[in-house]
Amino acid sequence: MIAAIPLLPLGAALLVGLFSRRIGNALALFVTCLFMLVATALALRLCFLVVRGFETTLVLAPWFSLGTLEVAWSMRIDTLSAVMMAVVCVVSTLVHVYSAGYMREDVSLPRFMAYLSLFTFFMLALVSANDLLQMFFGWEGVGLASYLLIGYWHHKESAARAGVKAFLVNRIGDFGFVLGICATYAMFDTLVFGEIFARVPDVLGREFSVFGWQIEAVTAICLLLFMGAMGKSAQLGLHIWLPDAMEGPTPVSALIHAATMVTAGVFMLCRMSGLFEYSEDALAFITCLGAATAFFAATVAVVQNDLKRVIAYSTCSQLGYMVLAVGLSAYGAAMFHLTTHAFFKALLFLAAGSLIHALNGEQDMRKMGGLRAMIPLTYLLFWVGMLSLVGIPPFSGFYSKDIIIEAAWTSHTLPGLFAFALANLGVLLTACYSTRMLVMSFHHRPRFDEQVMSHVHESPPSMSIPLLLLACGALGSGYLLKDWFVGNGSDAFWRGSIFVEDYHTALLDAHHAPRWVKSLPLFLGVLGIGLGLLCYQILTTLPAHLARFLRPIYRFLCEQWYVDALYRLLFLKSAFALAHLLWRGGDQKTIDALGPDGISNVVRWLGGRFRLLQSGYVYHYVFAVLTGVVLLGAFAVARHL
Amino acid sequence: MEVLTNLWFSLGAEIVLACATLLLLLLGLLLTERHATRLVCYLSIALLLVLAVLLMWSAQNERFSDASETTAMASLIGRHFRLDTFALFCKVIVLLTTACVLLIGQVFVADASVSKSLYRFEYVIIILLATLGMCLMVSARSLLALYIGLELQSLALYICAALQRDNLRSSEAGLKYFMLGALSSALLLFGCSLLYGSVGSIYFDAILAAAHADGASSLMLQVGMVLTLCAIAFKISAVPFHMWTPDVYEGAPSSTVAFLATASKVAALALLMRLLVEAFMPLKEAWQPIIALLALASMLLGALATLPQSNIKRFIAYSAITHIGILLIGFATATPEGMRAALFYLCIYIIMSLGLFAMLLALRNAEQPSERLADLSGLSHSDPKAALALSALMFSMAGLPPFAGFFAKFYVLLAALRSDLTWLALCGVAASVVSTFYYIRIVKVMYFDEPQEQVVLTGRSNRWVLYLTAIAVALLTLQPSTLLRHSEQAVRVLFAS
Amino acid sequence: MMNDWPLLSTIIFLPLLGALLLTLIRGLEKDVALAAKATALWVACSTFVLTLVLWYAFDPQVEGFQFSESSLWIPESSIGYRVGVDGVSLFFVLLASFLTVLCILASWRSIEKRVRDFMAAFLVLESLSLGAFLATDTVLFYLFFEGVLLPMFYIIGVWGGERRIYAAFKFFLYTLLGSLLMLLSILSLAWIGGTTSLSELMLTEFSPALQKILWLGFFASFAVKTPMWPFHTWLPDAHVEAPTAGSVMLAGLLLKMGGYGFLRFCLPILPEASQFYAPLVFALSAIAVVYASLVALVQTDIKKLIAYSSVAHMGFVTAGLFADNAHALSGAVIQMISHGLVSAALFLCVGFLYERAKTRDIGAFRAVVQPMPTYARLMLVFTLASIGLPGTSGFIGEVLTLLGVFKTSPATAWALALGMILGAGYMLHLYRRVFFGAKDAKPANLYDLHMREHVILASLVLPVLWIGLYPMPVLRVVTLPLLTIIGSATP
Amino acid sequence: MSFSFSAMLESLLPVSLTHYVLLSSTLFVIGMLGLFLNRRHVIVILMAVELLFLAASMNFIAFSSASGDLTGQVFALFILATAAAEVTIGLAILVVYYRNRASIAIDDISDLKG
Repeated sequence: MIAAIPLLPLGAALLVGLFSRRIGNALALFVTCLFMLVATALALRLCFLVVRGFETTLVLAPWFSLGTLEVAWSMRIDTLSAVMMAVVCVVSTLVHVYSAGYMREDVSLPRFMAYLSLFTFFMLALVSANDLLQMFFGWEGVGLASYLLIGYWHHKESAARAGVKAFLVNRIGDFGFVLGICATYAMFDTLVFGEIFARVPDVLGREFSVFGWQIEAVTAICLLLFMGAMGKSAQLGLHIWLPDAMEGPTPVSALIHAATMVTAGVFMLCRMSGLFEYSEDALAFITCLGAATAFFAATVAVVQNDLKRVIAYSTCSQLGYMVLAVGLSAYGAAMFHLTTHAFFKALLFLAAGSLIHALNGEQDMRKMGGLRAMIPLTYLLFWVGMLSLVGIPPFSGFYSKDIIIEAAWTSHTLPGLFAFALANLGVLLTACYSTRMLVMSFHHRPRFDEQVMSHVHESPPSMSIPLLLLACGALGSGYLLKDWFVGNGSDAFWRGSIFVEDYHTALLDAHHAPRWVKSLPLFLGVLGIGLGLLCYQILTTLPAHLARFLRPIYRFLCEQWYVDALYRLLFLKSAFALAHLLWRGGDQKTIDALGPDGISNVVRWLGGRFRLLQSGYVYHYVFAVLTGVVLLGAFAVARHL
Repeated sequence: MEVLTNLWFSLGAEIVLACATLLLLLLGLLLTERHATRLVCYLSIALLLVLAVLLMWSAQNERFSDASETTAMASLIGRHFRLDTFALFCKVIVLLTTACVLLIGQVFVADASVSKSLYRFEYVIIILLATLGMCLMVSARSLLALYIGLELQSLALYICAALQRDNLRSSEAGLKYFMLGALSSALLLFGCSLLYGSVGSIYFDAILAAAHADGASSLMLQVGMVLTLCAIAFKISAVPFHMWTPDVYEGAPSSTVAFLATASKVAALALLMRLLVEAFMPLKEAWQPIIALLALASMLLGALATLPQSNIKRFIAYSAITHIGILLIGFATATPEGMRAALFYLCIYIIMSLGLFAMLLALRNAEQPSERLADLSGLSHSDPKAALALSALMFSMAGLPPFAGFFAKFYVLLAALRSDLTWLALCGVAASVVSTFYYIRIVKVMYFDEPQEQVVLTGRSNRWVLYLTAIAVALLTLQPSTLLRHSEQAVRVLFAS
Repeated sequence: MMNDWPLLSTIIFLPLLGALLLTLIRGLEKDVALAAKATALWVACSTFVLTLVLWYAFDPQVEGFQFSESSLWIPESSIGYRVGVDGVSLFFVLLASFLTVLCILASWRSIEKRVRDFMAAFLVLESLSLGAFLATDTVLFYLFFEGVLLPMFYIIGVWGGERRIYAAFKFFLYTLLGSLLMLLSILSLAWIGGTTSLSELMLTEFSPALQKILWLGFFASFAVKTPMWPFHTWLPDAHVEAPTAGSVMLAGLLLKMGGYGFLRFCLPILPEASQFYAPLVFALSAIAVVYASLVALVQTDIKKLIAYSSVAHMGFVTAGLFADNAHALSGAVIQMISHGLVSAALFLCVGFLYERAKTRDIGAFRAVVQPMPTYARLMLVFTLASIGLPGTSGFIGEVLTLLGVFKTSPATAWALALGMILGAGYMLHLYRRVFFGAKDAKPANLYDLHMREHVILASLVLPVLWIGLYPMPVLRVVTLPLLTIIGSATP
Repeated sequence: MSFSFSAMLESLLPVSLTHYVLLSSTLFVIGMLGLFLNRRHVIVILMAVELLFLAASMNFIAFSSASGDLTGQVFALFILATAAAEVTIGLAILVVYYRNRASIAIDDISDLKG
């Protein structure tokens, strides 16, 4: 039964995918949604069982084995994976259903549904993996599904490009991941999670030499693995693909680029907690990078005009919080935020999708406005999502985000304090941009033309029902889950699926953080909302003035801190320039010119010269003969003497 | 009876050949011109074949053994000529080759568009005389015998080269060949005289004994040896004594060139081998580097100078120089193994050359005999089988497996490596890569280039020879050891003395 | 009774007999062409069936060669006709016979002139490459190894593209030079070791100094054939000019002979030298992977791009072969098999596109997915397999290689992993430019795959996914002989 | 009393084997030079060739008489005969050539080259 959870989506994907042109839209929808529903039911039941103490490792089939390397298709069922599976299944099912409405008019709907189901399969394979290689299988698989879905509208040049970009940037992360796997195998002689953790004590203290300098093996492995997580979870430096990925259909953005796939990095870090706990350096690095991401993405989100891009940067920022939490050894908090975020961010995205749907595909917030009255349900749901995102009680985001910020304070480390500062700033900014987004989209007068106006409508039930369900999640999940995930009972809840060193007490201490620490985020959130309302609702000219006044900063933010430009210059341009150089200069002008072509030219030239020796004159011939005789004779004589 | 038998086992084939040649000459004179040529030609082919069969048969005869010539030794002739396994092997090759050359030459000499002066029965007679000289060469055991054989062959060949009387190129080829050939004869004679002077005898065994005794100290002996070797190097066209080769090959009538490039090479190489082993073996230290140098120069110059050629005959000339170079690597090892490899190489080379000449002699472009490489283009269309056969020959010439040419090269290189002549083997490799280039260029011309003119092959017998040689080089791969064993037996006799 | 039947010889020479049979066909040109195609297909299929029988009868538990046939061929030099199959060669044999069938099918329409000659050349090529993989005698191996050049020379030269003559000559002479140097090494092995039998040579100890010299001879040949950087420049030219089926054989089989040669000769016979030169091989492989991947990025000809990708993939193979542990070696072998399938498939894909559009310039294509959705889908699978996506054969090869190489030389593993990024770069870049981008496809006259093409590509998808999802049947068979090569009892 | 011119000569000018060899070598060298310094007529080449043969014959005879072995002299006779044949053939070819080319200048005999 457990195996059915990932296999059902796979079956749906294969069924619908292979016969996508013969199967009708309705049947495709029916099959995928039904399979997903069953899978979700199973996953929830499993989750329930696991909470009650069930744990197992299920070997479905061998994959390959060679010596000590044994890799099997297997499922590691513990709290971590069960929670993840439940989240993935629930969100995925809702997105499946939502797509039925959203993509109704698309001609190749079966293909889309197949991709969605395929994605779900890979994601489930990832989270239920019992070893690094299967995890990598899922990891790359979701990357593939993401590539396919971003580029789903392949006639759009930008969509196709964004798909490739997403895949490639993820590959850069995978570069680290693969090497991390290799290093793990070299050090631990196994890739199975349990065995790795068991052998950590033996490996502690051993060192790698990387290009000359020594680095502690565990730290090296952790950093390499984290590089993979950076790619997938869009951390600063490898985040550049995420905003572009918004080229894909909105349900895709909700499912993949908000709720599930991007959190795979965080999940992996939690899964590997048994290893990361042993490397203070790696954890410190993770904390700093997470905090930086949280702050950076929030700043950029403030100036974006594309609705989905704002949410995308917001996702990026929230992922920063989760990673930061991992760096603080607050894995429970990370998973908590992951779960709540899955609900409210999916909600936000789908609501945004509903809005975009209503506006016939318009995504630019400058061309929206005044929708409050026209689509009130969406407006309401947007509020729910937004408040949850900002972290206003009793919405779920409040619980999960606050605990992270508190843990940052109670860790009492330098990276922790750094993270605390940036996270709080992030909260302020989050509130600002969320308000800005809401106001620009729904308030004021409409800024679109009549033709669009006539088209504006509330979404069909297939879209609004998932939205309502998600809204419930966004409302309730925080309060309901907080005791299990981060509360006093969390140890019993996680039961070894998460490992925390005894001296990493940040999360435990977080409950006893000073009162000002506890209330600071909330205060900042409210302040941010106020600021947002002030700038965009009341003094509408203020932002423009500010932008003019702080022009360099504005430009800096608009260009996303020039990270993209830097990448283009550093990697893309230089790689192509280098490639041209190697091809024309290396292959053609050097290797060929000195190698085969060069030699054959020399030989031919020599041949031509030798041919001239044959002058046709007898006395030249005689001379050659005599030269030979004299030389050989002289040789004999010289030898004789 | 005893005398006759002894005679047969020393010089019998030559005597029969000489008598028969004279009879054929008479016959030719008696008949009218038109019939004479054809008849004489077929009769001589038959004669050569019969002689070859007789020789092969006598190798099976119990009276024939390499030791049995102790009786023949006693006779005067026996001191000068010897029919041992080696001589027998080479003689059979010479006779068969000549027969084949006569056969495939028919279509060329009889072609009215070539020259009226070629199609005469004297042409056959002269070839037979040259063959006689070659037979003498391979059995020669004294300097005099060597000289007589060589001269008989050369004089006949001079005439052959200039045989196309009304053709300027032919006569120029003849003249050049004569002038340089005379020079080489003179070198040979002077060398022989020095050898005679230092040894006091003209017999190989005496030279061997003298060289054994004080060879290293006698300057005259060594200079004589060098001069003799130079003269023979001229005959086998090793660089730098090769200069006549391209010009003569190009100018002389193709039928002559076929003879020149095959039978005469066998005889000269056999002579060289016998001389080196039976007379100069103790001077190994002296001649080994000389032969190695000749090999090196021949391989490199041959390989390089072939590249720009556009005339098939000139092309063959230079490629022959390359082959001789590789073959001489075997000589340079001075071991039975190397000599065996060289002999093996020679046999395969002859087979390949015969096929090539069978094609060349039959090649007609717009009814005219063709010599341009470019004319081969389109042969794969007009005559796919011949093109296939020719490309097999070319691959074999290039020494590519699975053709016999590969094994030829294989054993030469093996012998070189065993004798620590790795540098020579490496040069051989370089040369064969370059030479492969121009062999496969012929394949390219036949198959890849757009056909420009309509070329055809005439003559059924030539076609058959072409096919047979191609099949031979392809099938020899299956069973190379028979030929290898015979070469080994032949060479072993030389080293036994 | 079946046990006495010389199965391997039958497999080797059946295609050759078929080729001879083809030359006997008489009649009108059109009839001859059809008959030749049919005959060739039948012969190739029967050979394939025979190799399947071989696989079935093969016992993976047995160490050493099976189905061995041995008879003295040239007793003077103790050269024998010795053939045998072990776990490694088994899959190359399967690959060879399988690809030949596909090639003949793929050339059904695209070859119009001299169909009979083409088919004969293909059968000869199959015969020789089967021989090379099955030979257990150094000289016999050499014979087949170099013999392969001849049919390939014709295939490129006669049925090739514009610059076919340059490409054919470059291919021929370059590889010939390498092989001749190898011949010298083989000869030296023969006279120093006193035998040409592979299994006897493996037991012979050669002095390290000698090994180092001989190794270079082998290296010259295999490095060119594989090809390793900087001996790779013949490959793009040869691929671009060769007809589709020729490219398939070139990439699927001929390149493998290089890796196979390293595996058969350098590692078991000259172990000390292999150890000694391993850093050199690592360096060249690392350069090859990065260099070729970069160069592939800027290619404008699809075939050339895939050709460069082959160089990069073979860089994985060479690095894996010399990493001296079971993982890397098995990885390298699987990578070879996988590359044989995947690059073959990619070349077939390009060929199908070329048949329709008569161009291979990437710029000439746009949004091909619209007229050719099935094609796009299949090509995507192979593109992903080429990238090494988990679940495809490419992943198993690459990851095993990486795991092994990392243990021996982490720096090389870094370069290889970098190659994985770049690989995704050029392949997806290609895929996007050709298949995506606009509503209207360019060029206009495209149509989707028809049945024959569909079957060809689909039959390649199966093994690619099969090896990717459950490689054990291959891995298990391959590992045993590899362990003997590195001289350890357990992986 | 018998008068012997040769004996007188010998007493005046003692001639040893070395002298003969020297003489023949000189002849040989002259012949060689004649071959490739001469760039005008083929006839001169024929003469030079004769000179070379002469040098060899002289060597044979000298060695023969010095060692008392008759073979050398027989050899010389053979040389005489073949040299005659050789020159005959040479002249014949020359005549043929002259008919075709109307010249026997050595510089003209260079149509075949390359």
